[in-house]
Amino acid sequence: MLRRILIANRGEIAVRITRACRELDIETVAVYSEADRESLHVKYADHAYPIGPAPSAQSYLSIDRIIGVAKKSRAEAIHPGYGFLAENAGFAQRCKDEGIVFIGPSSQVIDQMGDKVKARQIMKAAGVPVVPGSDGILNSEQEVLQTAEAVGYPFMLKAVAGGGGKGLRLVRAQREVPSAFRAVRSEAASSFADPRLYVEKFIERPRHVEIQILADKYGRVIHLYDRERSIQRRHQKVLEESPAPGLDDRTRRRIGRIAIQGTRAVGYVGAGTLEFLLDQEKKFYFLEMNTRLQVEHAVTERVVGIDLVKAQIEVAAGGYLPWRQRHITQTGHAIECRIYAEDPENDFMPYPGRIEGLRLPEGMGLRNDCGVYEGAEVPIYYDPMIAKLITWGENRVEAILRMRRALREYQVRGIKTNIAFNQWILRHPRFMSGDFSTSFIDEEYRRISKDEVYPHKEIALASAAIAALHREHERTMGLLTKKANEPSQWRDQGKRDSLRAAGPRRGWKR
Amino acid sequence: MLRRILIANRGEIAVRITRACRELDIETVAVYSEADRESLHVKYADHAYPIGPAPSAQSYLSIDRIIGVAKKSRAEAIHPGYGFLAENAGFAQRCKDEGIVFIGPSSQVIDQMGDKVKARQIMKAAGVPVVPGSDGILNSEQEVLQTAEAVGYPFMLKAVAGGGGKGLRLVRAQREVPSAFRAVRSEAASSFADPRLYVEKFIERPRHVEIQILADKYGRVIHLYDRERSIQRRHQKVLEESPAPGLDDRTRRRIGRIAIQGTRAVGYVGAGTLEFLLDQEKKFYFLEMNTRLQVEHAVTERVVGIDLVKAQIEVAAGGYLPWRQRHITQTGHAIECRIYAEDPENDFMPYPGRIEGLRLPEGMGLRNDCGVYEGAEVPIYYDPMIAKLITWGENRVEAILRMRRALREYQVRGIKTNIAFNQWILRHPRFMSGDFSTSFIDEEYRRISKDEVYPHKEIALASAAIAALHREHERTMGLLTKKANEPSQWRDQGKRDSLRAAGPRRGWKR
Amino acid sequence: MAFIAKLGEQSYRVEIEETGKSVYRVSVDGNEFVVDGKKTGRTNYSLIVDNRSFEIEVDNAEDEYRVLVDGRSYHVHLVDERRVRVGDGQSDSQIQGRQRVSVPMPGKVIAVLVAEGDVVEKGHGLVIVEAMKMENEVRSPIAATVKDIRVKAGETVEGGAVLVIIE
Amino acid sequence: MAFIAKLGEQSYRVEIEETGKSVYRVSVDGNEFVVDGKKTGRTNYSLIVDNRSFEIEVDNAEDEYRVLVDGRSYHVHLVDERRVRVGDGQSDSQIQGRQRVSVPMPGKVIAVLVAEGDVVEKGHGLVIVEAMKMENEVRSPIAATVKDIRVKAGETVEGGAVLVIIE
Repeated sequence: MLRRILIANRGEIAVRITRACRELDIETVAVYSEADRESLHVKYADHAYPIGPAPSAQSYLSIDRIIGVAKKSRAEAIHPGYGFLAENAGFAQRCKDEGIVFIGPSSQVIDQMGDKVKARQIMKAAGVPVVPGSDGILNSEQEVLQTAEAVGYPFMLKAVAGGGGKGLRLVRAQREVPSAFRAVRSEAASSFADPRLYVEKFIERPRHVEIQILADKYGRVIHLYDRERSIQRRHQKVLEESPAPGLDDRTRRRIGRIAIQGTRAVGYVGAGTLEFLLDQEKKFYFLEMNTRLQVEHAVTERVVGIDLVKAQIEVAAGGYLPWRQRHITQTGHAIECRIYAEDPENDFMPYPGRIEGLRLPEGMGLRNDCGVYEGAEVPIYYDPMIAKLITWGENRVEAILRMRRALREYQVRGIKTNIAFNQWILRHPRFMSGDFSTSFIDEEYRRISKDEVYPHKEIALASAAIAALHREHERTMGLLTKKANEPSQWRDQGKRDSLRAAGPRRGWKR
Repeated sequence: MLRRILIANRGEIAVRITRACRELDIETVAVYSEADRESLHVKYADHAYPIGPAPSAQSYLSIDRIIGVAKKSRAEAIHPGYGFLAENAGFAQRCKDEGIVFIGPSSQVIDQMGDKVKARQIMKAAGVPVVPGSDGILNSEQEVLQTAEAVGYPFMLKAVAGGGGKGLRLVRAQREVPSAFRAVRSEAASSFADPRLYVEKFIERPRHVEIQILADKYGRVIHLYDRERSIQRRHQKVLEESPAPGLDDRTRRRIGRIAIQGTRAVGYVGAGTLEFLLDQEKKFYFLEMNTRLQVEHAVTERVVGIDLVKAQIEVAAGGYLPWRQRHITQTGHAIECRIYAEDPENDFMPYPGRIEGLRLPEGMGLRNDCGVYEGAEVPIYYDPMIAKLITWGENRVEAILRMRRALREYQVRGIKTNIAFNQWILRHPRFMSGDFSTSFIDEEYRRISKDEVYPHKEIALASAAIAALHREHERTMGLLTKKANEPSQWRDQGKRDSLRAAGPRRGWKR
Repeated sequence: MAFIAKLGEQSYRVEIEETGKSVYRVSVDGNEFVVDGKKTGRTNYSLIVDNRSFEIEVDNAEDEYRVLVDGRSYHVHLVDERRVRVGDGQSDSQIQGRQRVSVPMPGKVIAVLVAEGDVVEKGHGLVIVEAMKMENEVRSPIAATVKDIRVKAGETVEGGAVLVIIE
Repeated sequence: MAFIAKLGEQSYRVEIEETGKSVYRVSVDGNEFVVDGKKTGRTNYSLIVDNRSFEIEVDNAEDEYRVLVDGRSYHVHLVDERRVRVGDGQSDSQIQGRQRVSVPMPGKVIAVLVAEGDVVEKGHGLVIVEAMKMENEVRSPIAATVKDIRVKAGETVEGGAVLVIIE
């Protein structure tokens, strides 16, 4: 077994991996940028090493620095988490070259699956249905037009290296081809330094379903069933669940079998995810494979009862998967809400700053994966997701009602979050009935109304008045008791000041 | 369905019931004594009513006052939690007479099961094995001696109305009978106002196993498998788990079937627990039936996936149990540690006071049922249990390792707790191997050694020095900046003072 | 004590008097009720009003109170009535004048959506900035004319940098 | 700055100097190391020493510091070396004198285990009090003679009431 693992990440996922390691009696090595010295993942780890300035490119994306720390700290393995270097084939290769275990698949597999066209080809050859489209790379407007004839309109024109909602355009008619070709090609070149394009049929109002895979080095592959993450906003995922409400049991079994087929074809080792689009006739098409842990892995963990991070570590250490497919069952239903530091009333603008107050919900059927603490600073440099909340229920309705209850208990002060926005989703009749697609939010969400609805107007006014009275009273009391116990008061005051001085204090008025 | 429920309890169980109600869209009515105005269960409820002075007898045990609040608040039902009035037949009857739904079994059943001799007789008649002993009540030393002949030495002499470790004596030989008889009889008379006695054979180093039962009004009875709570200290439970490590699968199935038999014989409705002693030959004997929710119900909830409080409410509202026995399976393993406000270094003396700091552990497989918050006061009047922590694992080892990890994250400041004592249990080889009985702590626990072991001596000394330096620095800074921003400083200071004034501040030095 | 409170578009007269230990008689525009209001944390209160229980958070800066009741945020502007009488009603006036539009975090300008001299509505998009891994549209806080554009597409901006000036 | 620290039975000389922003050079009895020590809460610190990371809680009252490291509590008595030199070594002396033994919470006396004049060891049980639903044995904090018993079995006592006086 491994004795020391470097976690090349930050935030909630670094904390989550630290916890798994601790339960396995494995020591953890945290790395931190200058903006993260006081972050939770540093405090929780056994060892901690600085790796450079705040911008990711000079810290969390710096392969040399991370490898340097791994050697210095004598870490035997590196867990990349998600994001940053998690799907960087060069990093995986470098680890291998340096004799460090990379907790993830081989660089070859990462490379193949990172190239969307190559991935399509491999999966198609393995009998996995892919979205109809071009067989290879398209180099001219002419080639795009020819493929369009075969695929039909509307279709998506996509960059091979695209991702994160960038480098793609919907083309509805022939006359839109020239401008779309120019736009995607230039985006692809500028954002990914890779101008290659391909075409995929556009699926109307699809649902987004994915299959979690586990594979060991000895050829055993199992799937841990499905998740759905159709609730997204501008390609940013907001809410995920398992099992996928969009799947019936027959389709569920078929898609699971086919995902294993695809995984074997790639020679995959570790935890991975095959993403599929599900059309309105319940036909599914392979979209891409994520060769890492997903943000939403926790909903799967909850319904199948397997700790995916521990499984990753055991596989990476050369262990056998202890489960057979027939051991894996889905029990109940799990939902995950992501908590973002953002302002839903201001077009979801990220909202970094100091967390002045934090209270997490508790009780039956809840899991908090939280990357911050009361007093922590959400830095301006990284992803605004600060925490995840997962609820489980005997069935989907219970999971939803529990999530609503939990979000009512959730309090974050000092910054703005999407908690109220999550409540809006959970109360929406279309969400409740499971009748939604990836365009749900675009179709349904009008900015949370500013027409102020004040069900507890009197209570709010009374509270403000009580607080004002307290303030007044305390000011008077303070002046009176001033002489009596000066030193100790100043001492406490100073403590608080120095705490605040550690980072810019952010008021809630912007 | 019920629309409004009064919760006749306080602390973590009142909060836990409030959460279940909220998930069912049922309004909650909290009651509070003068000591509990600021307690968490009051803050979380929808409605709140004072019911009298701090001592339980004048508040949480006052049937008249609670019924009065139920009527005034138009609550349709009362959930008694555990303790207080939960097993008070008179209270159940009074509810019925007043047309209020009592969430629990009928007063007749509570009465029968509260009388240990009657309970023994009913169970014996239903084919449930009971600890060999007297068939009825013993009124004289002579009768005790006669029964002892049949049962054999050693045996337990017990008060019919006994409980909580009171009103019982172990008798090892004939010559001990006279003094034991006098002692138990007088204890029984003074503590329970009921001098009736009976005899049970003494089981050497037994394990304590219990079966969770659910029954509806229409004759359906299911069991939710077993729990073990052998880890106890002076009859105070410390740690519980499910499944019971002491049971093999054959015994598990048999004891479940027999528990259902017993439950049917009583005509039980609601959630209840049959307690058994398991001897070293794996023979089990009925001990008593608890006609209420148990503190440790959460470990069962976690492994069978059923919310017991919701089930209680549905049954009480006249609903059918939706499960058949074949639907109930145990998945993985769950452990509960109770967190007490007590001082393990001072003979586990209760340690009430203000909670200056509180950080709960989080992450996969954890459940916090916590009845307090940072800044809350643990009153001197009630049970010192402030919270429960439940962990789940794929198997017992994972659940234990996760609990160790979680307890490392758990921080309570301002009062003392048994967190370190729980760690001691979880690290004990005999606990790890499942080789223990109810006398485990008595046999193994020597007071946590005061021979100070200081693995991080330098770190602790450096931390104290840094804190001292901070204090010094802040005092200086405070004096310098004093003039500049006097009003706002005094304002904040006053706030803190008033917060502290709300209750006596307890230092950690006693 | 009497306050003039503003919540949303509406003004209220709020009178408050402590009649017992943390028990208050409150009147909102003459509508009277009794509040049992305990301070249970630095910014946390437990309120019981007519046996209804509320857990409240109150953040306060100057005369602004942000009150959280049951997951909903109420932004209350509260001033001592005596202060209002001597004249304190000009607080809203600045918002109509010249405004500098900025973003709080550093990022990269993806696109500028307006030109100098454009007349924009409140909420109209001005600039798209990529920051914290996301593209963010910076909108106009008021109806105004674009006076000065300080950035162009492709540029990197510091946190707090002025993007556009509108008037 | 230099402190004399007491931890358990042992005394240490602790020197500390802030060499950079919250970076300290610390020496314990001449054994030197560098601590990167950030204050991350009212009583919470994040320490990194030789790339080992520690999360610490420090509660402080007067010269007493209770330091929580990795779930273990360290009780440190810390005084400025200059103060020790002028003589501050008498803090332990009181513990040997006359002591009032009390319980912090109200309860009911179940049994008195000693009689006046008894000589008891440190840790010897004096009185059993039932409180907070449990029976609690109150033990002698020192080896002493029982001077005065103030309660008897069956009595109800207030919180803080003196039960026994020992000397």
